[in-house]
Amino acid sequence: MAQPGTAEREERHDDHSAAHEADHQLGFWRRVVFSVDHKVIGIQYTVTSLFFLLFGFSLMMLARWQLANPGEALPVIGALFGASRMPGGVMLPEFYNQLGAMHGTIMVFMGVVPLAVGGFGNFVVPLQIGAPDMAFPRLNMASYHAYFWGGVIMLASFFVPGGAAQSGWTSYPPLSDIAPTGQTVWLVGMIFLITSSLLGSINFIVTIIQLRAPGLTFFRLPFFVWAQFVTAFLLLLAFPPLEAASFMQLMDRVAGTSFFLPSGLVVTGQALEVSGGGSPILWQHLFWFLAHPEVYVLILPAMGIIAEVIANNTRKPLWGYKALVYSVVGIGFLSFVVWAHHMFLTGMGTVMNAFFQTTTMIISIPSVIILTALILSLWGASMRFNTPMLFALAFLPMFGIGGLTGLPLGLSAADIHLHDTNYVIGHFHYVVAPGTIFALFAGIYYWFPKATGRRMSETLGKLHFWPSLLFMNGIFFPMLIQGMAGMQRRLYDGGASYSHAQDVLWWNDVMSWSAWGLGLTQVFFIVNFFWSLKKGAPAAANEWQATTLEWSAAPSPPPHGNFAVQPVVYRGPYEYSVPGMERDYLPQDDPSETAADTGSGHGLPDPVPAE
Amino acid sequence: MSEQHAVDHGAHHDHADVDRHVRVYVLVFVALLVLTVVTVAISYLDLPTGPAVALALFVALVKGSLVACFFMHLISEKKLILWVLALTVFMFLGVLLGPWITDLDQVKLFGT
Amino acid sequence: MTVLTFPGLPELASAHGGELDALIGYVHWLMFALFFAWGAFFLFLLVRFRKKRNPRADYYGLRTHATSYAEIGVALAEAILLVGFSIPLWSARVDALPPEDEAVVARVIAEQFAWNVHYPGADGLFGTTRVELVDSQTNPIGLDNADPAAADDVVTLNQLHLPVDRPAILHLSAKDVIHSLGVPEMRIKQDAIPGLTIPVWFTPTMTTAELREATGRADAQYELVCNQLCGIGHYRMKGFLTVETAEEFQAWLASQAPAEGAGDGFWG
Amino acid sequence: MTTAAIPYTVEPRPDTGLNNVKLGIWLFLASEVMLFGALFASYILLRVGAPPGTWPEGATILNVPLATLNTAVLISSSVTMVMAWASCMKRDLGKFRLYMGLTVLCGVGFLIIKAIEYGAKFQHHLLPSTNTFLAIYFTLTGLHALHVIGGMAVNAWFWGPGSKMWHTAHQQFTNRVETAGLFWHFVDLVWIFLFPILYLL
Ligand code: HEA
Ligand code: HEA
Ligand code: CUA
Ligand SMILES: [Cu+2]
Repeated sequence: MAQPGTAEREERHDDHSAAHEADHQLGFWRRVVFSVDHKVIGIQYTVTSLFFLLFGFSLMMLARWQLANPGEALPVIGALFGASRMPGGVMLPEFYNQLGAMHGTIMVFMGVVPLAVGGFGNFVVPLQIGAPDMAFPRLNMASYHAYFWGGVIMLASFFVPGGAAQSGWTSYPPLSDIAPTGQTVWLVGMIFLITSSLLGSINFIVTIIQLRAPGLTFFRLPFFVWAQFVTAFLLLLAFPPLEAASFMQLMDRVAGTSFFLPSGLVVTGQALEVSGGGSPILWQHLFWFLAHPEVYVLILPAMGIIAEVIANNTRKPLWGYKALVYSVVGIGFLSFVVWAHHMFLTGMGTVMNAFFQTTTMIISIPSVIILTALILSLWGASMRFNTPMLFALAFLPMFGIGGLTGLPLGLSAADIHLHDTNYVIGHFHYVVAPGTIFALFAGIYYWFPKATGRRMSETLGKLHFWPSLLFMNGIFFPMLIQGMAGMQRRLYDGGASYSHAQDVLWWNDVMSWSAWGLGLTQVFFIVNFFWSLKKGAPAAANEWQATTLEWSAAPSPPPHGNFAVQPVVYRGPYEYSVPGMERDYLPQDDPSETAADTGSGHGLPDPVPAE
Repeated sequence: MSEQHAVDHGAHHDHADVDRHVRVYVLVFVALLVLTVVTVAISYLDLPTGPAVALALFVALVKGSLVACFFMHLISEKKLILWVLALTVFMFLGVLLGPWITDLDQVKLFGT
Repeated sequence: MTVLTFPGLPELASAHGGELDALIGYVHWLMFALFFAWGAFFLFLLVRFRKKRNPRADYYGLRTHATSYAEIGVALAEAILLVGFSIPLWSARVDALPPEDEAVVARVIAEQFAWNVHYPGADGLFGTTRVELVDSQTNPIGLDNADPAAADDVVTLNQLHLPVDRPAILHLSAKDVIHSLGVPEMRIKQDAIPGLTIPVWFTPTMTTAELREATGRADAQYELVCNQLCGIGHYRMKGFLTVETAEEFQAWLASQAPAEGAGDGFWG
Repeated sequence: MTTAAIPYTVEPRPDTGLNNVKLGIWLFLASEVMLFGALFASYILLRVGAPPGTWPEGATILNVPLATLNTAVLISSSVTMVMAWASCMKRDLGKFRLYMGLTVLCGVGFLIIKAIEYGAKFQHHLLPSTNTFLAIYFTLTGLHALHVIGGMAVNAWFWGPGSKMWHTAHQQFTNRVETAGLFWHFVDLVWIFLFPILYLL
C-alpha cells in the first residue's frame, strides 16, 4: 500500500546521482545485497529462482519414489525426514500432499516466473532497449526482497506444526480453509510473492514505455521485450484478484469468516462452527482469473527467449515479426476470458460453458501462429547448432505437444473424461517443463557470456541437453497415457489400488526413473554453471555476432549504467544476412549506410516493419 | 489544453490559470457533498431493490467521475494513461461480472 | 466405436460415451496430423538449412504465406469440433436429463473419504436429511426417521448398484470439502461441491460381469473414483459401482435393510 | 547512492508526454482497481448467492449518519489535497502547508470515526465471523482503511521533512505531491462506492 511512497522515494536520489558512479566505491551490502542495479538484481533473481527450481524439482523426485513404490521405505535418506513426514522412511499421505502443493507453488511462483521475468526481464530488457537501468531502481530492489522473503516464508512453512500447505497449488476451499497452519503461512507467502510481481510489473511497463533509446520504436523492439511487455500487463491486472482472494482465505482461517464456506458443512462427523453462507466456487473464479493469465506469464517470456535465440542462430530475420507481435498481444487479451475452462465440471450450464470453450479454442490460434512463425523462420537459415539453439529448437515440438494436448481439455465434453487426470498433468508439464524450462536453459546459455564475461562449456551443454530431452519425455508422455486411461491426479498411491489404472501402472516406474535421470543430468548444468563462472573462456562483447543492443552496444559484462554513450537505433531487431553486406549481421545501432536500403524491408516477409 | 502541459513541461505557470482550476475544484467539492446527501436521501425512500441499486450506483458513478475527471485531472490527461485505464476498465468488468454471470448459469444452486 | 476411436481409453460402458470417445478421437487425430505434419517439416528444415548445407542465410526466408491457410484450417477444424460435437454433447449432459420416473434416481453424498449412496426406496421419495442428525457412524447423511418418506429409503456406503440399460440420475453433493465423482468406464465426471447439488446422468450398457469378460480380468470392476484433491485420504476415496440386470438390481435393493431415519432433504 | 542517471524522472518524455512516476502511479492504481474489483465481485456473488432474506440490509446494522459524515470528511480531504497541489503550482508554501495539513487531519478524522464504528460493532458482538455481510464489510473497509493510512503517511512526509525539496527541486516536488494526490483521490473514490454498496443497499 505504501507503494506510491516507494515511487516517491524512488527518484529522490536519481537527480543527485552522478551518471556513472563506479560500483567498487560501494561496500558489499550496497553492491550485492541492496544493489539497485538492474543487472545485479537480475542475477539475484536468477540465482535465487534456480535454487528454488532445483528445490521444487527435488520435492517431486522424492514424491516420485512413493509413486513408483507405494508404501515402500525410501532407503537411506527416507528416515531423515522424521516421523511426522516419513516414519521409517515410508512417506505419509499428508507429506505427499505437501510435496505436490509446494512443488506446484514453488515451480510456478518462486521458480519460473521470477527467473523468466525477474531474472531475464531485469537483466536483458534495459540492455535491449538501450536504457541505463530500470525506471525505478529502488522499487526494483524492493520487488526482489519481497520475492526473497516470500520464498523464505514458503520454505519455513515446511517446519510449522502439520507441515506445509497440502491442498494443492490451487488451494481450493473448503479443504484449504480447514487445513493445518501451513496453509496460513502459504497465504502470507503468496501475498509477498504477489506484491513482488505487482511492483515488478509496474517497473517493467514504465521502463519499456519511457526508457526506449532514441529511434527504438515499438515495432523495432526485440520480440523478447514485447513478450515481457505483455507479461507485465498480465501480472499487473491478473494478480490483484488472487491477492484479494488470499486476503479472504486468510480471513476465513484467522478471523473465522465464511467467504468460501457454505452453510451446513459437516467435517468428520462434526458440524462446522461457522456462519456459513459462503461460496467455494468464488475462490475458484478468483484463483483462475489469475492462474490462467499466469500460465501465459509462464510461456510468453519463454517464447521471447526462443525468438531471440532462433533469430541469432538462424542468422536471418524472424519470419513474420509483426504476426508474432500481434499474436502475443492477442494472447494477452484473450487470456483474461478463458479462466473457467478450469472449472467446466463445477456444474456449469451450457451457455457459459460454450462461451469459455469458444474463447479457449480461439486463444489457441495465436499460439499456433507463433509456433508457425518460429518454425518458418528456419526456412533459408544457416543454422548453428550451439547449446542455446538446441534447447530453443527442442522447445518447438515440446511446446507443440503441450499446446496440442490443451485442445481436448478445452473441449468440455472431452474434458469430462480428462479433467483432473494425469492427462492434465502431462499437458501442462509439456508446456512448462520441456517448454518453458528448456527456454530458460536456452536463455541462460545465451546470455551467460553477457552477464559474466565468460562462455559456458559447449560440451557440458550438449551433455546437459540430450539426456534432458530424453528424460523429460520419459516423465511426461506416460502421464498422457495414464490420463487417457482415466487415472486421477494427486494420487498418493500412484493409482495402485484402482481397477481402471492397472494396465498403465507400470509407467510409474518409467516416469520415476526418468525423473531421477533428469535430476542426475542437471549435474552437468550445475557444474558447467559454476565452473564457467571461474574458468570459462573470456567472452567477446558481441559473443554471438548479434544485432540487438545488449550485444552490439555494451561490453560483457556491461558496466554500471550499461552504455558508455546512449545508443541510437536505426533499424529493426533482426537484420541478419542483409543482402549486399559480407558481414552477416547488422546491429540495430549501426549507423552504416546499408541502413537506408534495409530501412523498411522489401519483399516478404517485411523484416523491418515500416514506421 | 489545461495546466497539465505546463506542469509536465515544468514551464512557468500563470496563476490565473490555476485560479480558474481552483474555482472548479470548489464547485466539484460542493457537487460531491450535495450528491452524498442525495444518495442517503434516496436510501430512505426504500425503493424496491432493483431501482434502489441502480440509482445508488448511478449517483456513485457520477461522484466517482467528478473526482476522476477534475481532482485526478483525467479530462486533460495524456492519451497513454487513458488507454491504460480503458484496458483496466475492461478487465475490471471482466472480474466483476464474469464470476457472477457464470454463477447464474449454474446447473443447480442449492438453497436458492 | 468408429475406427477413429482413440486407443488407450478405458472400456466403454455407457450410452453417451461413444460420442464422447469419438470427440476425443477426432481431436487427437487432428493433433497427430498437426504434430506430424509440422514435425516432418521441422526435421526437414533442420537438415536442409544447417550451416554446412547452407553457409549463408537468406535474408527473406520463405516467401509464401501459404501457411496462413494451414492456420485457417486449424481454426476451422476447431470450430467444427466445438459446434458440431462438444457443445451439443455438453448440453445433452446438463440440459437433457431423462424424466425421473424412467430413470433410477439416487443421491450420492461425498465425504472425506467415502461415497454415501441414498436410494429413495419403493415410494420414490427421498426422506428428509438434516445436518443436526448426522452421525458419522449410525446416520452418515442425517436421515430423519420421523419422516414417513424415509421409512423405505436405502442408504449404503461406497456401494452403488444400477440396472443395465436404464438411465441413472445421481444427485451429487458433498458434506465437507469438494470432491469429484468419476467413473472412467462410464465417461462421467462431476465435482461434488458443498452447498450445491448437481445432477449427473448416464445409461450403463455393460454389466460388471460383461466388463470382466471384456477386460479378461476377473477382478475388474467399476469404481467410483474421486478426482478432486480432498485431503489425506483422497487416494483411497473409492466406491464401487455394480451394474447388473434389472432383476438382480431389484433383489439387491430389497436385500438392503431400509435405513433408519427420512420428504425433501438437506443434501438435495 | 549509485543509480545511473535515469531519463524522464522529472521532465516528461516528449512522445508520451509523461514522466516515469506519473505513468507508474497510474499503473499502480490500475492494479488497485483490480484488487477492489475482485472484492466487489465477491460481494456480488455472496449477496446473490445468499438464501433469500438472509442478507442483512447494511442500514439495519451499520451507522449511516456516521458513515455519511465520514464520506464528507474524505471528500473534503480530497479537495484540500488538490488545493495543496495548486498551492505548489502557485509556489505558496504557507498555503501548501495549510492544505496538506488539513488533508492529513481529515485522514486522521476519518480513521477515528471508523474506529468508533468498529468499536460499536465489536461491542454488539458483530464480528467478521457473524455473517458474510459483515465479513465483506470488515474486509473491504479494513483494506480501505489501510490505504488511508498509507496515503496519510506519504502526505505527512511531504507536509514535514519532504517539503525540504520545495526550494531545492520545486518542479519535482510538485510532481510528487500530484502523485501522492492521485493515490489519495483514488482512496476517496473507492470510498464513494463502498459507502452506498455497504451502508445503503
Ligand atoms: C505455460 C503454461 C500453459 C500453457 C501455454 C497452456 C496452454 C493451453 N492450455 Fe493449459 N494448463 C496449464 C498451463 C498451460 N496451458 C496448467 C498449469 C494447467 C493445470 C492447472 C491445474 O489444474 O493444476 C492447465 C490446464 C488446462 C485446462 C484445464 C484442464 C482441466 O483441469 O480439466 C485446459 C482446458 O481448457 C487447458 C487448455 C489449454 C489450451 C487450449 C492452451 C492453448 O493455449 C495451447 C495452444 C497451443 C497449441 C495449439 C500448440 C500449437 C503448436 C503446433 C500446432 C505446432 C506443433 C509444433 C511442432 C511439431 C514443431 N489447460
Ligand atoms: C512451472 C511449473 C512446473 C514445472 C517446471 C514442473 C516441473 C516438473 N514437475 Fe511439476 N507440477 C506443477 C508445475 C511444474 N512442474 C504444478 C502446478 C503441479 C500441480 C500441483 C498440484 O497438484 O497442485 C505439478 C505436479 C507435478 C506432478 C503430479 C503430482 C500429483 O499429481 O500428485 C508431478 C509428478 O511427477 C510433477 C513432476 C515434475 C517434474 C519431474 C518436473 C521436472 O520437469 C523438473 C524440471 C526442473 C529442472 C530440470 C530444474 C532446473 C534447475 C536446475 C538444474 C538448478 C540449477 C541450479 C543452479 C545452477 C544454482 N509435477
Ligand atoms: Cu474426495 Cu478426492
Ligand atoms: Cu487455463
